Amino acid sequence: MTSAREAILEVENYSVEFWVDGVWYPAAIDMNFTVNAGQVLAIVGESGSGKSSSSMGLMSLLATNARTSGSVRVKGIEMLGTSKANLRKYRGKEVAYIFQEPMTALNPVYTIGFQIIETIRNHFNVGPTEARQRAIELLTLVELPDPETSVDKFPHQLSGGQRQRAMIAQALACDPSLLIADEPTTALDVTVQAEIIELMRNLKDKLNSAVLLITHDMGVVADLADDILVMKDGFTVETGTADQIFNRPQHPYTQQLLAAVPKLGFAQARPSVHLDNAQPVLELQNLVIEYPKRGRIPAFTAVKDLSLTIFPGEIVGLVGESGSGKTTVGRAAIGLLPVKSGSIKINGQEIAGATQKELSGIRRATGIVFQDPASSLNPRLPIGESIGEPILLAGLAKGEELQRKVEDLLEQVELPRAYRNRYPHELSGGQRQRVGIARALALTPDLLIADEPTSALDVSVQARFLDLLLELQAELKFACLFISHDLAVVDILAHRIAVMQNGQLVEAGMRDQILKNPQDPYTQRLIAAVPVPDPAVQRARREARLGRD
Amino acid sequence: MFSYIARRIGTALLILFGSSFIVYNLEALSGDPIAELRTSAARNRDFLIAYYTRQLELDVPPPLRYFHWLQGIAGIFTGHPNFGKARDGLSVYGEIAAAIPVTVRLVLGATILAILLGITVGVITAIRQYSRLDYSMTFISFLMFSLPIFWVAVLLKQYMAIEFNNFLASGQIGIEWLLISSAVVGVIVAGLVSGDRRRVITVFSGSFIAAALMLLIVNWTNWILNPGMGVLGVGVVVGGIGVGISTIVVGFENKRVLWATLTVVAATIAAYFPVNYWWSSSDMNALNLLWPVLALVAVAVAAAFAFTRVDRGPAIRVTVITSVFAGLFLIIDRLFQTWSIYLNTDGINMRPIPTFGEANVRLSSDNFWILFEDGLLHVVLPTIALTLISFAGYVRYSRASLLEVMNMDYIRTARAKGLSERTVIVRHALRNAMIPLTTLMAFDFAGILGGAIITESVFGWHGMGTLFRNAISSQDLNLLMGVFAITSFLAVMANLVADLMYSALDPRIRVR
Amino acid sequence: MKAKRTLRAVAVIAAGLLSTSTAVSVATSASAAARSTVIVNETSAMTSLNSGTPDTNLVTNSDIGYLTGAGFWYYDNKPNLIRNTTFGTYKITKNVANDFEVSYTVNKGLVWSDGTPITGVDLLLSHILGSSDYSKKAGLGDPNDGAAFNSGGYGSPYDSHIKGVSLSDDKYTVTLKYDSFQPDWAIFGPGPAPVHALELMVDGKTKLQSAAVNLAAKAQFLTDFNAGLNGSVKRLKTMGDIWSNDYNIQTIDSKTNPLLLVSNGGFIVQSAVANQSVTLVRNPKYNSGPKLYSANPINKVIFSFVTDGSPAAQALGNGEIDVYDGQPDTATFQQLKGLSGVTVSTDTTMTYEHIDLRVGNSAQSTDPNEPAYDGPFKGNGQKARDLRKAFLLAVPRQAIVNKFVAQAYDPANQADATVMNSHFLLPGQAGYSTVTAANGSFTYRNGTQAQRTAQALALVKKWYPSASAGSKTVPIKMLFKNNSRRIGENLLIGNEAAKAGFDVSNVGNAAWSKKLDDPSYDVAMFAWAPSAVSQTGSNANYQSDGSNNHYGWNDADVDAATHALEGLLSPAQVTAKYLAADKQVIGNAWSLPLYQWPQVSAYSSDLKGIKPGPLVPNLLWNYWEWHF
Amino acid sequence: MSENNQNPNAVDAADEERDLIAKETVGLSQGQLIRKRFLNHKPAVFSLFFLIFVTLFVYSASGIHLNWGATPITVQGWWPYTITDIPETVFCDTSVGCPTWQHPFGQDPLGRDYFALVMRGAEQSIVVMLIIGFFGGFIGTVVGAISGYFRGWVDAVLMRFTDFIITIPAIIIGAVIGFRVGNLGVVPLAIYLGLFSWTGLSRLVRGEFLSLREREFVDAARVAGASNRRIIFKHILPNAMGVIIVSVTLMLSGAILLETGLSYIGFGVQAPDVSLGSLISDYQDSFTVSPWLFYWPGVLIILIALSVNFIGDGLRDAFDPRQRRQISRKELLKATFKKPADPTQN
Repeated sequence: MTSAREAILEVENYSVEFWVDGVWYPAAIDMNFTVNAGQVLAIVGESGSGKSSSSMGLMSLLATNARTSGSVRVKGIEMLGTSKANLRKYRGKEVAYIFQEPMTALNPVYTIGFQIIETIRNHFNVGPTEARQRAIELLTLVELPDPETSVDKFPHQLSGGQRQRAMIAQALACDPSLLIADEPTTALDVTVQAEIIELMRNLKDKLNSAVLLITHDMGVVADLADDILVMKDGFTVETGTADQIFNRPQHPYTQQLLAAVPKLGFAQARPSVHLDNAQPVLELQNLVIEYPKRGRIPAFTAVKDLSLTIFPGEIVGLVGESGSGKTTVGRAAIGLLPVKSGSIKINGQEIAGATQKELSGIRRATGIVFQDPASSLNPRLPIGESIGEPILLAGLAKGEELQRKVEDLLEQVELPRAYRNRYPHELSGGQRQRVGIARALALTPDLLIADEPTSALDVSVQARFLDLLLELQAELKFACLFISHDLAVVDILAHRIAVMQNGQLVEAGMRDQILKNPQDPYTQRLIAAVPVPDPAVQRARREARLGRD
Repeated sequence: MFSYIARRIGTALLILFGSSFIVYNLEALSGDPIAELRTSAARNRDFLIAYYTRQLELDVPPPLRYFHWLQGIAGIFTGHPNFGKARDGLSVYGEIAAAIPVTVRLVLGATILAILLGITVGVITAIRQYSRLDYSMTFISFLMFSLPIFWVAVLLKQYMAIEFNNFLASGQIGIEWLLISSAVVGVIVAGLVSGDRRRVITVFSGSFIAAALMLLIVNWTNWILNPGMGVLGVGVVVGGIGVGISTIVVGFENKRVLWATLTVVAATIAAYFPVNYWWSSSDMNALNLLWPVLALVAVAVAAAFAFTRVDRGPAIRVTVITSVFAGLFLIIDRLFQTWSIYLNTDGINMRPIPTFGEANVRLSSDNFWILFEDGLLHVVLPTIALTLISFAGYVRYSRASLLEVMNMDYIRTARAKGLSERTVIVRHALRNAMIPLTTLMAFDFAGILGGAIITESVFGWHGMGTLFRNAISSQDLNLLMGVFAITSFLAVMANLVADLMYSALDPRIRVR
Repeated sequence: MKAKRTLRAVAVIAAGLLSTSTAVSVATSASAAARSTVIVNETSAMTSLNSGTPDTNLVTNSDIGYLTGAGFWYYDNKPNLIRNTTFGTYKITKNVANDFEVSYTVNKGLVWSDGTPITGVDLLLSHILGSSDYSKKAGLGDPNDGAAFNSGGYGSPYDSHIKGVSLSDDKYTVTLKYDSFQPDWAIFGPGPAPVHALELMVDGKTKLQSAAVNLAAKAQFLTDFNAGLNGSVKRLKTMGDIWSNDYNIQTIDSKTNPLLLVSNGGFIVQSAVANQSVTLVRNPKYNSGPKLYSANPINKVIFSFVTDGSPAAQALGNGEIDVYDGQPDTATFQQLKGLSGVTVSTDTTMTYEHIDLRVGNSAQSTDPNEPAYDGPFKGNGQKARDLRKAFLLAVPRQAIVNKFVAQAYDPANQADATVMNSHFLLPGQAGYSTVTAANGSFTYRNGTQAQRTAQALALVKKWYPSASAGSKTVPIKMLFKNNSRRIGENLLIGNEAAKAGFDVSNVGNAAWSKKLDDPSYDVAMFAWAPSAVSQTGSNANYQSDGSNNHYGWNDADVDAATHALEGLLSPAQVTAKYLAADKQVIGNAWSLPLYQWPQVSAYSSDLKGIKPGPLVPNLLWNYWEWHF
Repeated sequence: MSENNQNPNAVDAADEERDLIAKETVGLSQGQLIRKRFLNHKPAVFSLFFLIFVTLFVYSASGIHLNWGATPITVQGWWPYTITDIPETVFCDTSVGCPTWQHPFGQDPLGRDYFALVMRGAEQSIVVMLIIGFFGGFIGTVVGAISGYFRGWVDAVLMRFTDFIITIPAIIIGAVIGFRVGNLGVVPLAIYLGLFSWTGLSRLVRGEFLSLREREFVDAARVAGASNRRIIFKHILPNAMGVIIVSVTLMLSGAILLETGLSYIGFGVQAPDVSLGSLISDYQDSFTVSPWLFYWPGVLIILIALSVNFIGDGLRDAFDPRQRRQISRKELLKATFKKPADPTQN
């Protein structure tokens, strides 16, 4: 057993570089930090900051085109430049990793039990029965339901949260001194995320392990971290205790980062814009949507009996976790999915059962921004063409005039006019998402459907994007169905909020009413699970939760 | 599952119905079955023309004739299929039944060899991606991809049969060949290691000298004319293989498995004389080859049980594979011993490597080993030719597949768990990389019966390919359709088997 | 026994310890005995022991039949019809109008391989196999609709002219009665068949039987045969089924019914592996033909089946086969020549290449909508005759023959090869020089080719004054199979004829045989392949209603001369008729022969006595003379 | 499934590296990118130039002959002999028709110039290869695109049709064409073979379409009012082009072996026209006597197929850069270091 304050991981002058086409590009530069037993160090940064590469490089897990330098000591033993055999002795046993996406990080052709047993038997001389017993214990420890049977399940037979629990069980298999958790909760729903964070904290306390937490989510950091290291472009921007960083950030970047994080319940008031006698822009009545049986996949009802109305100039936030059917609603609202029963009206016109021709007419009044900016723009088309396509197909403009309109739209979303000829891969994620908005707004729609438009963006980019959206909305007065899993984001934008679970609308109402006084237990759980980027608040909430239990 | 298979077979039958109809009519349109007769000077030509018109139903339009044929085939459901008669008067059923084993003999070995070698080389090149070895194997596999087999076959026959047989007159390797072969060995071994230039040169010269010495010893002992391994040779080779396999599968550290493997080697050495004595008896037959191998396998299982308490699975795997190799080398050693006798028999006259056919028709011996050796030697050239060609595909596919898998997250997980690189590759990467390859294998095996048309023609074998070709050139519809029915059925079935194998190997996919 | 076992053990241990030991000769004794086995290459596999059905009438089957059966005659390498007097004699016994009789007598004392004597009864099966009348009368079915005996012999002149068969009292002589004189009477003769074995198989026997049983079976056959003359015979029907089907086997081993293998030739079939080989061994009871060579004899003949020419040549070089014959191209020939220990001999076959010009639509054509031939060679007008003559003059026959006969074996060979100049006789046959001296072929061999081509151009210019070398004035569509030889010939003809103002198409056709009657072709080039020496053999080609006359040829003189050939003539008379017909054929410029097909035989130099012959069974004809 | 909550924001190490690589490609269009990556593949570039050279060489040598109806178009090549010329056979020491300055590839037994024959054969093989590639590629793409895009019963029917075509052996096609239209030349044969060799490609394209049609930009196009045709041709097809080009290239090298193989056993190109396969078949026996008659056609087949294969490999690398390049020692030594601006300094 390691003593409470022993330094488990000591990193000095540590750098990671990647070889690309004859040039070494640094991913992490000159890092210095120490993690002690029972302590959580969080490395925070946005995409491209090098936080992930640096954590992989600690145990030489990077591809061969990467090189590391400096010193990494685990329990005083140097890890960089040590023999492969020695490295293997430490991997898994002293230093265990938890990866972001357990679906791909677990081998799909072996049961989780096999993979845990393999880890155990790789480091300890124990028989298979014993190891299996230990695996079941571990699965019990990580609170996987029914560990006796789960041990023989394949990864694809478990849910996302269960998979991550199995992943953690595997990481804990050899009682490691150091746990490196690389975005352990990012792929999970908020409620599940809360459970996993809870689990990690408990385990850390129980096992007295050192934890290196890599994340972009300030809420998670606030919940778990003792110390924080902020990274940007490979450089360490600032280090300090959680309290220091959250409450007294020194570096402007840290301040900016914290400012960009949306905080639930701190948004400006959004008075209702809804006029009683106005015709709703979007009206869903008893909507049922079913994915039909395709080949061997049975039919699946994604949306059940849902009614929702959006009035002109109003932003309605549709919130739910994965599988709740919120995206399905959004796609059905512009006629991308067939309606099983019920009705969808846009400006009073029925979409359900509309012909292709009618649909294209109705669609001129709508626009949609998709979730993944990487996938929503055709990589083979210059973005100007993507933006101009709706205008061209609507026959509103072509040639010179079209180009001018496209440039105007680009300007509107604060992108240089010359970007018209660029390809999607040349733009950053935030820029691509702006292009997505420009395209959605090309026909000046009455209704904008935004399907998780910020979930792929870094917080600072997200903040600017949300500002832009608010400005545009204020200017153009379109109604908006804003679909998101992130209550804090919805909080900033929405006049009204609707909450979905398992295809059903569990609660809808004015923003403050939902956030401050939720009625439905699911909504309550959802709100309680949202991590708040403030260690003190988080601690209070945690204690409140514990008290409640 | 059952209903799934039934449904698939139903669809397959419909497809076969359609394609057989098309093929029948295409072929019926493609020529004049009695062309020869039209310019024949036979006195009773008119009678013969009338005879064939009646016999081949030439007066019935082909689409209608097809249904006559189909009627016969449909007998398969009642257990009395009628494939009709070929134009040479023999039953199509009989001809196909005779041709299938021939083709299987021709292609099976080559296919298995191509799969084993191809996947091995593919895996090695993937692991050593962008090494000299990888580059040269890539080039070689592309070259093989581009080789016309009919062209290669002629070269093979000239240089590996005729010239080799000429060489056997002396059996002494000339100095130029000695140097060239040693250099080739050196280059290959040097290609396998990685490292700086000095290391490569050292390895090259070492292996060059070793190979040259080996060849000198071969010359000195006249090994080529009187080969043999002896009890010592068998022991050393099998021992090496056993240790190698146990290192790959469980790692050298696992002493228990190593001891079990060495027990198998010891058993092989102990069995050497009794088995050879038994095999020398005059009533030797093919089945007797099997018993010693089975006995060794039994020893292997027992040894694995005796030496290991836990993890018997891998241990048994190691020892059993070793024991199979041991049996194989006992047989190879015995074949080596037979070599000089074989060379000196009347039918061989020191020209052992044949250029055509399935067996030496002149061989009058009824000695099992002579006949066995003869059969094997006849397979040599076609097997080399076929292996050369299909080997390349497996190299490319397995390399690409493994590289793809090696980029997967779970490989990183496996490394992060502290698993050795061997375990990461063998257990985690290979297993996943093999899944897409099963489709390729299933189709290759299905292609066995229909595929080797050119090879059979070049090497004068009388298998399905020759039947097919003869049927086309002599307008023998019944024969053609018989062959077609078999091969296309297999092709469609391969599709099904590939899907079933896929779902067996990948737990994510379940057929319903 | 025990000593042998000990020796075996010692050998095994020695071999095991000394890896380079040679002491393992215990298992088999290597025999270095003198060679006595011959391996002959066949290009197709054996499909039946009976080559008499249309389906099984393959060269391989009949070659095996030749070695296992002897009859009244055989062809030598001249080819002359040789009487096999060891087997028996035959002669014309009566030749008056509407009554022509030939008698065949089997020598006494001859036996089948199972020891059963050969008598005239054994000749009677031939009648069943050749006479539709008998087949119908005996209830075996009309051969035109399918008979019990699926014989390929029906429909021949024998079938249409035979009146009856009689067996002498001593049962050794069979007399055939025809309704008229048969010019090819000699080769219509009956061959012996082991009828007792067939009868035994009708009874379901699967083993060789005792002499008495065999004789009884033979008597039974005579009874059946006679009964068949008057009415339906069930046993014969069964026999027909056996004869048609049971001999169709590819594999012969200890399970094969030995009754199927009963024969009277120098060799008997011992074993066969499907699609690979047939092994024949000496027939110890053989006395039906010329005596087998006694010193260094051949004890075993193995037919090995290699379907492609190329592997066969390589196999010969590798010592895998001993005898090879075929029609190789230069390459194969050169390769064979390059082999050591192999004798290569070149020869000609009876098949000959020729070129035919169309005059009108085919007499054989059945299509009423067929357009009339309207090419440059149409009809018998002077213009057509001149153009035909011009075309034939422009055919560089000597160049073609040099290329495809002389240089086919040795491209460096500059000697002129023999151009064939008669449509009725092959070079070397009796009367050939007489016929060629006067049949008008001189025009086509007089002077140099350049001179003949100049004549041709002059003839063309007569009708097309604008014609000149390369003017392509007269387009000619030529029919030929697109194999390399014909393509080469076509190129040579096309290049030369172009100098006379012709434009010859150069596209061959794989389906050429179906297009012989197609009037869109002006010229056809292919080969006739006679299977026997016969004085009427060419009649069908040139008679105005001849079945092989595809070009609308019609000449009364030709018809008269060829009809005369159907009677009994002296050799001199035959030659005269040939000359009369040939003169007209060439005079009308219908056709010109080119050359006899070359063939090459290659065999192990150790093998002596091989004399390749032009007719099937080619070089096997004198197998009894073969030896090492 | 309907929703995906995965947060691509959370980059892992591989993504970070990808971002680094992306820095290199700013300012390049997709086409330029692919070209750049292809040009980095030295063997492929060399093969491409070689193939172009061989094609030009072959065609310019023997000229172009098109049998279009009554007026065949003929352009003379620079080589003095054609395959119908029969010049005098040249004799040499040990053999006849051996290579000379006049006849660099020797002469065949008939005396024809072998260089002309081989050039003609290569010309045929290239034509067949390209036609099979074109038809196979076209049909495979259309069938795959339609069944992948529309799915449902259209897909089921087309895929069963594909299964059906797979069972029909190419040799039958060769035999039928050889017999029926053998004298029409090589083009009909190639077209028919092309009509039957698209099955593999159609499955690939179908798979590609099935996955691409789920991409959000397709939905975006649909919302923008694009028709099915526009979506298929403007949006999905360009993105599937990589797969199509790569597998058509591989189809080409298969096609040349198919054609020569068929011709070798007599079911392909019919005489008097020649193919590299039929030349080998005709002169394989000359191997020991006149090896030049045997070697040249084989070498040409190998060179053409080999360069096509390398080009395919290069294209694959260009279109699918997933398989990371590994660095050689030399490259490591040459590599420079690029230091980014330190944000802590501003």
